[in-house]
Amino acid sequence: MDTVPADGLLAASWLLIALPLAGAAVLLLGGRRTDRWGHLLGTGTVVAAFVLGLLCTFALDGRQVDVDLFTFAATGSLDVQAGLLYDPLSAVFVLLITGVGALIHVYSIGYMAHDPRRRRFFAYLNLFIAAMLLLVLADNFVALYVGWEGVGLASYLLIAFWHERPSAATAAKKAFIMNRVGDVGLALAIFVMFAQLGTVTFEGVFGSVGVLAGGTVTAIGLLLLLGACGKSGQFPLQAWLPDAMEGPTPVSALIHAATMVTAGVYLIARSAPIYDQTPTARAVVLAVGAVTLMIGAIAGCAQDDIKKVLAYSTVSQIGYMFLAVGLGPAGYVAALAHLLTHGFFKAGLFLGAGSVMHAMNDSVDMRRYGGLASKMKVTFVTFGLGYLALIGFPFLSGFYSKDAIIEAAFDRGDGWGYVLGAVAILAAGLTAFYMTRLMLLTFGGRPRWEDGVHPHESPSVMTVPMIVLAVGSVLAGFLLVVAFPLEEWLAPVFGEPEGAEHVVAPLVVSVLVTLVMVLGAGTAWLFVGRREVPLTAPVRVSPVVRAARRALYADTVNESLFMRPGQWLTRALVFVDNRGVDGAVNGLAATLGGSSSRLGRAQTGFVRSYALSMLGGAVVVAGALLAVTAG
Amino acid sequence: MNDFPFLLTMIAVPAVGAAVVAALPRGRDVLAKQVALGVSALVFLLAVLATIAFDAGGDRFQLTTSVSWIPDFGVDFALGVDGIALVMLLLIGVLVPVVVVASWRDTPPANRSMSTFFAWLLLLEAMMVGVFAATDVFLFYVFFEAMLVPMYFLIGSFGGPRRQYAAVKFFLYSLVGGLVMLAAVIGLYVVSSSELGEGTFAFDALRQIEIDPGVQKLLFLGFFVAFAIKAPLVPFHTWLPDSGAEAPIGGAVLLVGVLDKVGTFGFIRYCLPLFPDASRDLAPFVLVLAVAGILYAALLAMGQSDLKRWVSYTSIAHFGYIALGIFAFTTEAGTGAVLYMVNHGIATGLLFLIVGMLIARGGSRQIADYGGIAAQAPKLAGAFLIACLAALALPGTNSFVSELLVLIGSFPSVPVFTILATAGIILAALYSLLVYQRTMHGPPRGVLLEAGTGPTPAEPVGGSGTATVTAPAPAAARLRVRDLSRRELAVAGPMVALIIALGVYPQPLIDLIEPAVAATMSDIGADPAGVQPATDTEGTD
Amino acid sequence: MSLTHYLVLAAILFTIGAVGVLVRRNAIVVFMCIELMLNSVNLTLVTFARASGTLDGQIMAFFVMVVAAAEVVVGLAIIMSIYRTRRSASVDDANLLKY
Amino acid sequence: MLSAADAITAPSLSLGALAPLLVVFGAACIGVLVEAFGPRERRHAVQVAVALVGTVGGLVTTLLLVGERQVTAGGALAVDGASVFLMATIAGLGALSVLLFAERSLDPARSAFVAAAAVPAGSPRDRELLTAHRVQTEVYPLATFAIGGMMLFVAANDLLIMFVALEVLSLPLYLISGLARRRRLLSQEAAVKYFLLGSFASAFFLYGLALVYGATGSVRLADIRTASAAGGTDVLLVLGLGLLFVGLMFKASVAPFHAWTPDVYQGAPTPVTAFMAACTKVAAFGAILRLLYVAFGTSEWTWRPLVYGIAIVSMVVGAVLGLTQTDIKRMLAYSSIAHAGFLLTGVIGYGGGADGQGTGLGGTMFYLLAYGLTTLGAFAVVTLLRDGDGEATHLSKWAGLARRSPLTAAVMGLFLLALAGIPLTSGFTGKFAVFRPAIDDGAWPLVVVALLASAVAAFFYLRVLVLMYFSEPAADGPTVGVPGLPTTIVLAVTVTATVVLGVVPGAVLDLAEQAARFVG
Repeated sequence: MDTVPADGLLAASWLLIALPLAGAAVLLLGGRRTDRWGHLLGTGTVVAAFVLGLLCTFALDGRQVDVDLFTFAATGSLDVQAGLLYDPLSAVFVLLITGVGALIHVYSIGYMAHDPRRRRFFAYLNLFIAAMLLLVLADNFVALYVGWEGVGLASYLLIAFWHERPSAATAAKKAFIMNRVGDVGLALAIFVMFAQLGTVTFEGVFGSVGVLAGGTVTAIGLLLLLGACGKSGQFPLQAWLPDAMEGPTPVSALIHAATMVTAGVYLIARSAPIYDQTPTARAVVLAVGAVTLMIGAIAGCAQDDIKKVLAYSTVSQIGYMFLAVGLGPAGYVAALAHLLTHGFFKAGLFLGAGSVMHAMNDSVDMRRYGGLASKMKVTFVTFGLGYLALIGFPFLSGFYSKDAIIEAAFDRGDGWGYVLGAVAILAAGLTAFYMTRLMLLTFGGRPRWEDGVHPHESPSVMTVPMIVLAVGSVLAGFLLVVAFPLEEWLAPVFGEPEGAEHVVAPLVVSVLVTLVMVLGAGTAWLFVGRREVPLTAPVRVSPVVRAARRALYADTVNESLFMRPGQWLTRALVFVDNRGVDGAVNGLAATLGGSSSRLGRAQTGFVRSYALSMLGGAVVVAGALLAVTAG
Repeated sequence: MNDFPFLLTMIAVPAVGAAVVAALPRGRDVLAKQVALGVSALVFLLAVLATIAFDAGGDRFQLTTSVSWIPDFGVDFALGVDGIALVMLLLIGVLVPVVVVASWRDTPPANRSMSTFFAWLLLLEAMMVGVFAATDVFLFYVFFEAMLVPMYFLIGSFGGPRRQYAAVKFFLYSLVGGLVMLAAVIGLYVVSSSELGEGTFAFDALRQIEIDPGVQKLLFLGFFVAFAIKAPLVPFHTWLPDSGAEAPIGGAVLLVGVLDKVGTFGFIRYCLPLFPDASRDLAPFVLVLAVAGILYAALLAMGQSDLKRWVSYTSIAHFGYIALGIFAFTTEAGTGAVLYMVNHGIATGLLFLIVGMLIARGGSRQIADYGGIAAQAPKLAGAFLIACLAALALPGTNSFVSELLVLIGSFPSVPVFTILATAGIILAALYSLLVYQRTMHGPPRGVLLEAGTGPTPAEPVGGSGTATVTAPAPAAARLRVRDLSRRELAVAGPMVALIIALGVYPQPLIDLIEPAVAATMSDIGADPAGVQPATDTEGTD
Repeated sequence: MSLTHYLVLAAILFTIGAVGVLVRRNAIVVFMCIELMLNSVNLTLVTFARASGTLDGQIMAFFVMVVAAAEVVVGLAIIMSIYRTRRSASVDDANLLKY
Repeated sequence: MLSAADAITAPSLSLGALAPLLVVFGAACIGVLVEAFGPRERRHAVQVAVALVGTVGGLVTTLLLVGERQVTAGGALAVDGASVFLMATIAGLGALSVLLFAERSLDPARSAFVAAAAVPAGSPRDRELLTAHRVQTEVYPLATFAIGGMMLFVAANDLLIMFVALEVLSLPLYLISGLARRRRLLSQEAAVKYFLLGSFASAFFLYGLALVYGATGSVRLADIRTASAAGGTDVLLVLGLGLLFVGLMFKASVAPFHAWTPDVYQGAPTPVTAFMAACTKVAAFGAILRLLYVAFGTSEWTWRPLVYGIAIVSMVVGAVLGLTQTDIKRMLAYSSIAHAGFLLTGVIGYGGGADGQGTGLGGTMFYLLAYGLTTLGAFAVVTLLRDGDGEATHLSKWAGLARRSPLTAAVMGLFLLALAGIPLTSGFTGKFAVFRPAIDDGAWPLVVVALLASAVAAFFYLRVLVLMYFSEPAADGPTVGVPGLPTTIVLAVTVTATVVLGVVPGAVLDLAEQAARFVG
């Protein structure tokens, strides 16, 4: 990896982070004064950042540019610089983050219009954008870690935005804690790098990682993976992501669908030089991806909360991306392509869901939806396009990106390749099932609305972003895979694409996937399309469904394995500390006091007993002296 | 201006100020406050000037002053600072004025006058400056013990309901430690007199002499016990929750922010350079205490139902990190540990101050008595959140930098302990956010609830922190809580600013600290240049 | 009779005196026992003087007698005053001060 | 057998060296004459004047002897650094005690001493005398005799003189501890106990003297030294040492010979208690040091373990028993027992220096001075708190004193911190001065024990502080008397000394170290 110092416009790329950060600062410190125009400022900074990002990207032309800012912390042999690395990979992310981010800011103007705390909402969004950009622009692991936890904070603040709701507050805490578990992995990975290589910069680490022993590299890989799992809601740390839907819907769209949760993919892709050294770690990545994408898909099938369905679908889609990066060089580009397309259509879907909830008085229960197609045409169309893109309808974006991943899986050639491919295809079917179910429940059938609900189309400030994203989700795949191949753009990072000979012909894969998709969609129609939808979830259902509803008991496991024992341990320790440690000290004091009063009894007040004690003492003294001299 | 006796002035000014304030007639509390504020501000100014006069690249000890004090004992009244002591003086300079302002509206207990409070406060400041600035072990010891008296009166006269118990406990714990240390101090003197012909207490002279390993162990333990009680390390810690809980907020801030740092300061200033062999031999034992403390105290913090006890336990956990950094024997970790001492002073200081403001509003120390405050007091909640984030060492706050340096510097030398300590950051997140959620989030409830608008506050569940959350109040429920006043903003604002500033650009402090730490490392025979990459192709871990 | 006998006798007397202090209640008697101890010392001194053939010991005995006489004066005064108040010379009655 | 051939040769007497003793004893004799012939109404003033002149004169004449090193009066008296320092200390503390005796404005009846000791307590006459302003003044000559005896005690270079001095200092003390004006029963009881046990102890001392004489054929310390150097294991000699030691430790109130201390300290008139606590301790330890270092210095190994053990016992007993006391005088008594233990720690630090140079001697003497002044001051404060029947010595009465009279509380607080050995007070310097030689001599375990003991002891000093400062005043609290000039002087001197010896002890330490010499 050979970088060149920044020049011209790129030297100012730190403004990308500074702009939204400044926005956040102004909004938070400005107080009520900024209430009237706060949201405009917030949106403005992000739009500006997007424009700047575009210009920087054009100015890049395949170089890897290093921007040195200032010394963050240097002591001993440790030297942490605050520096940015602007290369094709980060450029892609910058555009995704600022682009989708800008759209969602616009959308939020409408969505949060009536919230008394809208100003703070935009402040937090800006904070997130800044942190996320730092995450993808950092040129060393510590700076990346700073952004990494920064987005965690933003996510915490936004999930808990309606903190009067205990559920929201708890979800936010849960998200932060489970992310912290991942962060420990990332931190330890950084420590190992420093201990072994004496540096934490991408350039330094990737340059010298080759000299390390296999075991060490694998350890680094696995620790990084732990971090990635935490941030991206991958198994075994996936449980927080669905709960995170407690946040306002734009947040779900931006943070918990399009950008932050894909940071894990970015981390692994960015650390490609490390993973290239360690097949073991890659295999684990594969496994995690495969397992997660199944868990997500299965859980998604049984949810009645529209946002929960989309959340599990996100879990599952990111599982695809992990699977892809797990495949190594063959998969990185595919993963990133899917990451981008997913960014478009999943953001679009969430915005659509938000629009629907707006219409339904913020109800998220799909069993009380139905027949909205006619009432909310724009939402229906945009949502529909996003849906098609997601399930991989031919020639929409999902079709290209997902197929690429499945092909890559097969291209492993070995048995595992087939297994993974099969899993991926099966999950594609499930995806089609639960998304179709969602569509039918929401837009199809006849209304099952609660009283006093009068659906209406959302204002244009909300619909426009939805339309843009819908267009994106239709075209992105074609553009990225066929028109302007992402492979070539990313070549400076992942090396020139070598035309891998396919084990299974792409056409076969595509046909197979499409068939499975149709099958899944059809099944969904059989289940919900034809019959009457009960207003409350049926109780007497098969264990499979029950398990799916409980998301395969992830929370149950966490609670019984960590939470309860933890609480028990805490209580026990509090007891130990008060009674044991402190009790020992107070006990000592008490003992002294007791012996004092007991000894005091010897002071009887009788002259003759005093005389006796003296005589005794004299005898002892004489005896002692004689003993010493004698022996 | 290098020859200006900064340190002497920094001791004399608050001492005189204390005398003046104490001499003020009863009822002149306002004047007392103003004098106290002026004096502490002056000390801050002096600290800043001293920092300017200090040359980071220069001699180990600078701004030195020395006059013979007790010739028969070979004791000099010798003052001087290296980077480590200097940053602590800066911390004192910052915290005391803040504390004065924070205590501005405090009302003293029955027939006590606030002027007494401020007199003790200033005297305490003088002692604290002395203890960090002393370069003569005897002088250090004298300040170390004398420091107890003002704090004893601060807790005992102005503290909470169980202040008598807390004050005596604090005093006796520290005194026991101090007396054991006294034995070691005398022992050190005797050794020096046998080594150098005539005994001395001068730190620089003592640093040179070779001490027999066995004796070193004994002397090390003598010092260590005192510092471990002061710091405090588990299991010598149980006095801190009591003192922290009962002390007035101002006292608590200085107690945890500065006083306890004398312990960790003692580790790196005295234990390591004076007894290098013993330090190396006994390091594992210390590290066990440190890491055990990190996890144990963190879990205990989660179990607290009392806000001030909670803060105290979080501090105990943080002291574990500092000790880890010091006894990892690398420049990075050592620098991190010293930086941690400063940052922790600021972060926990803010935490205590905010908690104090909360208690001032609700009149209760029980976590369970508060809830849903963020909705109505966003500034208060925001400051509290920042304090909590600093407590869990979130990047962007000052604590992150120090924690990173400590951990990344310790990992190469003591990987296992570091891994355990790193796991501690999960617990840190837990105990911080748990309390933040309980007090700030959720529906309005607790003692601040406006009469009739909601249910009565939950009775706090003793010991176990699982406070019974009251049923959400009806929508009409509102809290009787005003947001931060101008004065309170003047208290919290600077602290928040420092937390962010030092979190983004800590390098200046690091540059101050590193040379002293590097010197210490060479004293104990570690490579002052820092960790050398292992790059072993055999694959460690 | 060898000198040792005198020394032993003196030791016995001393012990008797000491034991007397422990067992007798009447302050006067206790005091007399103490006097007995002093006189046993006198015997010892004189014996040793005899043994070493110098006069010092015997002179010392005189010193002791004088001191003992002074002690008697002071002691009887004190005992007298307390006896007048309490109408009892038993040392066991005087134990208001204890613990 | 004395033959006419030997003419009597008068021993050489250096009057200069004897001057202090002559002055003090002279003053005492004059006092007796005044008592006998002086007109009653002016007697008090005169007696005070005489006693002060005597003690101060003794102090001055002692200071004139600085630097003297000689044995005089036929080897009976040693005038050396140590004895000069200690004699000066005793004379000074004695003068202060006399001032305490002379306080007239605290007790409504204008004196702490009974009007007529002969009148039975509780009798109608006694009750009427109680309020009468009549005072009796025999306490002054008695005290002066005691002071003289103490000075002689520390200068005695000869066991017999030591014994005589012991009696001269004890007998007056027995008497004056029975002279309390109020609570006379307690006072008399204290006198009886002190007298019986004291004479019991001196009987031991005397028997020890006899045995040593038998073993060495002499009672001169120098001769004993040579003898013990030769035959350190001679049973008679060792037994003698033991018994002598018992007698001295009784006076120094070292456990297990301390039993009398709490009772007598509590019962005696507070000024007398102060006098005993300060001066008797100095005298007793002066004698112990001289006996152990000069007479038995060469056979240190015989007594070292014993002193080691007894020091620990004394510290522990004093510290632990003090914890549960409810009477401040009793509490201070136990504290003095603990301090005796700390002093023995200094005695342990005998580096084997023949004439006491470079040993614990200097430190111990400094400790004696510091402790004497502090404890004297503490008892002086005790005399200030009064309620219906005299002094309010029960601790509960001290609650909230800081609120009633901040100055009194502050002064008492200072003394308590000094007794606890907190730095910047004389107590800390003293502790350091005695612990250093001990550690130097390898006795660091003893020092650690001592430090832990002082931590325990600190608890009961703290308890008083807590009462005075952190507790609310009791409703029926005592009144804080306004001290007259004498007590004020005492308090001023002791407070100043406590602070000065804590903050800038250099000069005095130097003095003590210079003075730390014995003539062998």
